[in-house]
Amino acid sequence: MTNLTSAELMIVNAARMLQDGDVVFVGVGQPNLACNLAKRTHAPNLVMIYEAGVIGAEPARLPLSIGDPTLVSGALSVVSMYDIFTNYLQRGNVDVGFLGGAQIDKYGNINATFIGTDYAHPKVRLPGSGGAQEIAAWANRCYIMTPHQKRRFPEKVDFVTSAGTLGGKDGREKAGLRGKGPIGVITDIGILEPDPTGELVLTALHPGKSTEEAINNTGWALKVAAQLRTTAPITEKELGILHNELDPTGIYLKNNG
Amino acid sequence: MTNLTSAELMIVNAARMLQDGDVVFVGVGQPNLACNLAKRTHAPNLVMIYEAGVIGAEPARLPLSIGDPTLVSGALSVVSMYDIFTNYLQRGNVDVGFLGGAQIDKYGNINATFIGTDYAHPKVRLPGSGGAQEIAAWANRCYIMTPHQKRRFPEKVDFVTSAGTLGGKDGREKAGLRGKGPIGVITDIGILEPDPTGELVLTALHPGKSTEEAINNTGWALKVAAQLRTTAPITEKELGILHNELDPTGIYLKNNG
Amino acid sequence: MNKLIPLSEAVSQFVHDGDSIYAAGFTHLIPFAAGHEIIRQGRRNLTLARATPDLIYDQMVAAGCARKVIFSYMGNPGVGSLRIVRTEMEAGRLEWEEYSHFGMISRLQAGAAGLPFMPMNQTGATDLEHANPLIKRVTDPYSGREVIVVPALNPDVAIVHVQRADKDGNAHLWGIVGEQKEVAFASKHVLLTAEEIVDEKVIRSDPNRTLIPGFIVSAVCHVPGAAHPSYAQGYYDRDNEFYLNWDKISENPETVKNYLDEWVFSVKDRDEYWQKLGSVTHNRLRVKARYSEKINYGSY
Amino acid sequence: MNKLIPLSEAVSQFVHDGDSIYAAGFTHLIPFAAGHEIIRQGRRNLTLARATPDLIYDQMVAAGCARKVIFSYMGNPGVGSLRIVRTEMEAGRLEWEEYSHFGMISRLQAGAAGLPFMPMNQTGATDLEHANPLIKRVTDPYSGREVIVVPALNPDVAIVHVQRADKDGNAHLWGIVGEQKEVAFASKHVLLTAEEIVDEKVIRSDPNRTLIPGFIVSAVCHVPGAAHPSYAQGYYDRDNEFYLNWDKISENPETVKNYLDEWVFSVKDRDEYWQKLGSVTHNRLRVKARYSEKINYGSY
Repeated sequence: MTNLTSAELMIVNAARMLQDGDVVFVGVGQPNLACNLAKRTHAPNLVMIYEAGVIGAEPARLPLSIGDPTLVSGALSVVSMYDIFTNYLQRGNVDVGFLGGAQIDKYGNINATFIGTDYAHPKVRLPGSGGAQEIAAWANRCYIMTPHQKRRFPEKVDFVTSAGTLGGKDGREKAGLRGKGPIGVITDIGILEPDPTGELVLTALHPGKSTEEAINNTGWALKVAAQLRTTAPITEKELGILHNELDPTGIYLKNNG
Repeated sequence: MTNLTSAELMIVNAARMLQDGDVVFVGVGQPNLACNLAKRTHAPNLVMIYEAGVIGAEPARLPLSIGDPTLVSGALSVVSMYDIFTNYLQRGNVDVGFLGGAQIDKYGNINATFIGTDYAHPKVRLPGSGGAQEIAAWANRCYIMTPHQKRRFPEKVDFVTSAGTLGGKDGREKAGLRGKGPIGVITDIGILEPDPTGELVLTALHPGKSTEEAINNTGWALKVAAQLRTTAPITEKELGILHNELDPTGIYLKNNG
Repeated sequence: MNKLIPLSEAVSQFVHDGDSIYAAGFTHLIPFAAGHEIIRQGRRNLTLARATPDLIYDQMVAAGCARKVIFSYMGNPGVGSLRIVRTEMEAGRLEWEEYSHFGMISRLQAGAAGLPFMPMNQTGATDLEHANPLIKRVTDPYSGREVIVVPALNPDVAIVHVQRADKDGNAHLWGIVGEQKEVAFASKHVLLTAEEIVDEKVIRSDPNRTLIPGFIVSAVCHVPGAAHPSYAQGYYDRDNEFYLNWDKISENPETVKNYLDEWVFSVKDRDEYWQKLGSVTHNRLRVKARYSEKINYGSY
Repeated sequence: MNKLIPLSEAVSQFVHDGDSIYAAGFTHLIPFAAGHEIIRQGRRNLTLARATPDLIYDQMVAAGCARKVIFSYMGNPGVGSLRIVRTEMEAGRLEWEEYSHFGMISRLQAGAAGLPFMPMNQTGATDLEHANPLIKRVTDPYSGREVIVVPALNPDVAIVHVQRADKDGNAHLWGIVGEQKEVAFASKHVLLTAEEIVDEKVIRSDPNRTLIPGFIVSAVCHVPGAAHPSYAQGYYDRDNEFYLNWDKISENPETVKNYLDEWVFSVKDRDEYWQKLGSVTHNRLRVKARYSEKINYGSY
């Protein structure tokens, strides 16, 4: 199983972290593919919800945006944005959230707001939070899918759009957050997970990847877990579903970022 | 036009206070009849809304309760109770509210909670606020329909379920209330309205009724307005609509209290 | 996940002595069948919350199920006094906690939203605030003025009757939807009864109509007629006659006992109750159809 | 009351220089026709609020209508950067005020409800709170913990596109109903555009579907196709191709100017715009029907 793309590695490994019955706050693109892959393999009862207000979507085509009409037709429920963020997310009815951003730091803080030193005068202005600030705080657990690149993994983000581990479980509880926060960062090299202090450490490598690769592509002194795992090889079945059923034209599969 | 019932006098005079286009928070019984009468005479564009969440009802029969299914079928809109109290009432989209209770005092405060001296040990326990506390505060103007009886008009109510004039316009503004409060009390003797200090004074008598009757049936020293009006006689047309169309079996018309 | 079980099993599994209950429905869809089943199973020391206790709580209080009521309008809607709850309150045998309708529904909205409280504007009527220490104030940091706040209400069990649901508990409701959605999201468990159990396809044909998603539901029970003497919009009428009758029945402890014996304890379930109502009542409550215009979601 | 007038008249009457505007719709039903009419009429110094500025505000900012944007996600949804708004922000030529989606929608909810603020639970991410002084804290009097609060947003004008409305402005919406209801109730004026103007009977056949009552609406305009390149569930598809194209068009001020000249200034109204799109695009966006199951309200 050589020549896997970054997208394939991340999507399949993210899919495997989802459990049957999970209620997942889905983003478009790779998270959407991961959810649909899980639903067609080990998690048939996974419920996909979208910040646009769609619950239990069964999209007939690959949606370009989280507000695509294919998500609505045949969904279980459609509700207002206020309801999604209150009754669903804040109330604790969302098991899993996916997060992403331009920068992710040592403690899982994510920056999707701006690059630079002064908020009022951004060097590069990014889109901003959208739903991310609340998803990171209130979904029971969060995953991040990102290519493993040094510029994406600084020691400290320029702006905290969504909160990371806050020093681990106690820190988040003290801050009054209901969810566990970013408990897995899935990259194209391996998987980072928070240690008890909340610092992201390398806990798994994909087959054929090395600890050095991971360390060299991380902006802080990345620690390696005592019991470093190797992720299970990606199967032909998983790849088949991805390429033949979910993204036949390869819109998100060929995209490495 | 002799032998008018208390109900007829109050309903017709209340109907006349409604303006075309008014959005009215309707109760069942006499207020419902007053609204329907106004709609069929001078206020065809009156919009009836109910605390159960119904907007623009066109009931095909006389509803027994404010949640009657006849209010729903063919209504313009049906919304949740939270929306009715927030988006409609608190936001200022309700022009008129009707209020009622066991006691109404000199300053238009209403008691619908209990008779006695100790809330925890009521002599007579009444139903309580329902929507009244907020209707009295936030509808642009409120009317009260009540038989003119001394026990219903004490100098001071045992419990303020809904606020009255609070010393007039300034008092309500100072308390942060958006509506004008109870601006008219329609009884079977005449009409009481607040003077600039917020005290309810006699401003009109129905034909054939006397100032003495009003004073003798009021629990405080009722003042009479300098320019005491006489209400216009009730017409055959008004009575015809009430008896032939709106309440043919006389459920609310024969009720004197 | 299939959550379809008999109502007796759902009550036995999810309603416990000492629980706080919210039987939802403002006039409409009041879940009488579940209330009667709770009486039959002899639950005790319940806290019964409802904006309007209505006949359902009058009966449950009469049957000795309740320790406390939480309410905002304690009357027999359209008729007058709610005699049993009132008598027990006046006699000091029943605890209570009181709000305005808006206060009550704000508590549920906070509970559903996962918020600790909800703000409400001032009303100038402060007596209830003094009588109920759970009603508090907070200063609006923008204007410096005070707003009223009420705490979240999160009942142990929501009981919600709906027109149609699939076996997983995804539910369509229409007509007066008072506080059903808020109660369902606010509560720890949701016990659903439904006039009809439909295929998931029916639910998915109109997702905007789904107010309650199956994954927050603990049990789904197929109970036609469950709302009588309340009503189910499009299915049967409100039994106003019974609401008037109850005013007489509830005047006297003896007639109340007889009513409970005959209509609750001596019937096995709602099917038997419905048959016992008889064809005259069935005909009186029958409703002619009046359909909504369809809408097009489009096939994408 | 009949409020049906042409869109040009509605914009001329209700949208003024310096106004704050909220063009509603989360991906769905974005009122592009009204946005283009505002550009054609040359409004200036507007404050443009939207959770996602989307292409509609990118175009209005490009045309010089705006002084300020208020937003929570400034991207081209599903594509990437929203180039014009971003460039103007980076260049310091456009003021902005920023929230999370939940903060933005909470501001609208407070505005709609007539409340001064809405509470939100803490998120542990405090940088935005420090960057935006309108985000404040209040102490929950029940737990003693702090909650985050945002102030009510009450725009001068809400622009809302709906699938069907009657001439009085009573409106049915379905599919994604993001923040349309909240925006309508929060704003001082509501300018409604509709795919179809229907008889009041159609609205009254399904009152639970009516999210906006006519009496809060200032003007109703019959504008089929008003949402393109966004979409109207059941009427036409989202023009994803155009969303991708805009990414190219908006790279260069010259091509943006040409786009506005050709598609906004040189067309009289939305009818002409729709004809100009041509049959290939019409066919691409056409949608096959998929109807909801009807429901029975009953004739009472």
